[in-house]
Amino acid sequence: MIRVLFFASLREQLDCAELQVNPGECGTLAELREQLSGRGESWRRALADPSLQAALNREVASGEATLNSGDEVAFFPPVTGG
Amino acid sequence: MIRVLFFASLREQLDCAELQVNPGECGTLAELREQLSGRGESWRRALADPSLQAALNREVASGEATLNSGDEVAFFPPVTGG
Amino acid sequence: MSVSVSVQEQAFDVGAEYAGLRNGNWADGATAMFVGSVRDFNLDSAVSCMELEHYPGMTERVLQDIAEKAQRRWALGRVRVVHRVGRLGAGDDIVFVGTCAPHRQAALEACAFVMDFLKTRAPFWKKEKGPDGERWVEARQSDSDALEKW
Amino acid sequence: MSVSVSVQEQAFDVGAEYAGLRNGNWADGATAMFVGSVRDFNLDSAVSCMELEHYPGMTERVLQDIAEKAQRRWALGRVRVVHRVGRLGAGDDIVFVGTCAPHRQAALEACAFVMDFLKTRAPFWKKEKGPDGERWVEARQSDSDALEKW
Repeated sequence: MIRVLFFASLREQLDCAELQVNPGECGTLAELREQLSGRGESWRRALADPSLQAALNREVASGEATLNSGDEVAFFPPVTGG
Repeated sequence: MIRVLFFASLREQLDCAELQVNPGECGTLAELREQLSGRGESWRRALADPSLQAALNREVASGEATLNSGDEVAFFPPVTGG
Repeated sequence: MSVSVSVQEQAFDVGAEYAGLRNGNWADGATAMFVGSVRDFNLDSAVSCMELEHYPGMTERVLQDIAEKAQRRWALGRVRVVHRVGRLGAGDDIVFVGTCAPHRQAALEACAFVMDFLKTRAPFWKKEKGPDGERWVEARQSDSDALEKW
Repeated sequence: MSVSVSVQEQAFDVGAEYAGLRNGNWADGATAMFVGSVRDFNLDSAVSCMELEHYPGMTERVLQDIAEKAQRRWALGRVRVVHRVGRLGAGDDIVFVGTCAPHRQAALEACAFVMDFLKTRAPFWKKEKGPDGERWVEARQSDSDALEKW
């Protein structure tokens, strides 16, 4: 399975902090994002935000990154710490 | 009278921290410096150093600055604090 | 050369952090520090408190990477980064960055560098709470622009 | 906007200086600090202690002027400068510069600015003492060059 995390305003919009997906259902980060967009209107709208960032195994990753079982994926808005 | 101060390595070279001069004997800072150079070989040598800086009444001043009774003049090497 | 990173709920003590950077460190004559604190207003609306969320595990790694990048770029001794998470009140300290080096320019530039990358790369998110309700702080273009000088 | 300058023999406490910059100051979210310390070697010869001479009266005025110049150039809140004089040992702190501002770039740049001018304008002179005897520290061209960026 692949663990998928959502943070901050994105987490609130989706009302979801974490879910598991089957790696067979998505080959790349972009495909996972598209698949998640199909979960409903709030998902489609939230994940369409071009400023969203993604991380694969805790490193920033682009849409082409390939996913494997055991991976940890995260989606989040631009960071605002410091 | 004009109070003249010397600091750091210059003070040691001259073996003099402070002296008083008569304002009648010097019109400008450059003239005072020349007059002081006449006090002996160590004075001539030390005051010939082009890196020496001068202050008039606690502000950096150039050779053309005019001196008056009650003024405080200082000569010192380049600063090395911090 | 050492890097130390902490992500923590509890407050940090600037005097103690400074002592940690200096303790037994006689080779570095220069220490630069930056502390970011919660302001009592932001973009004209009063802020009474703030909630800081982060991505545990990724945050520490990113901060470590930024500090190591600074160490490769400048001749640095110790680098220390502390960032708080959880609930913070107006005036509370959020972040501490300290850098030691033999020379002041290296220490000061590295400190600014770490802050600039932390602001745009480290996965922290601020939610401000005030009399007008709560809202997520928006990322600022000026923070992304600040990276251009590096 | 306030400037505070001290020239003193006694050691300063970085934690206390930081507290002074922050106390009741909720408008400035950014504090930058620099501390310069005596290194245990300088230009390859061991330094066991140092004597710091200054020009009483002029020193305080110059430091005040530098801090005020920084305040005119950046949007700063408080500025604090502390410089020690007299006898210092290896590892001892010499100088503290702290700047507060609403934004980090202003605080960090102003801190660097104050240090660069302090190094080349404030009438302090260091004499190092080590096993090889004593000698006056020579001014460095790199310190004068550092002013060019301002």
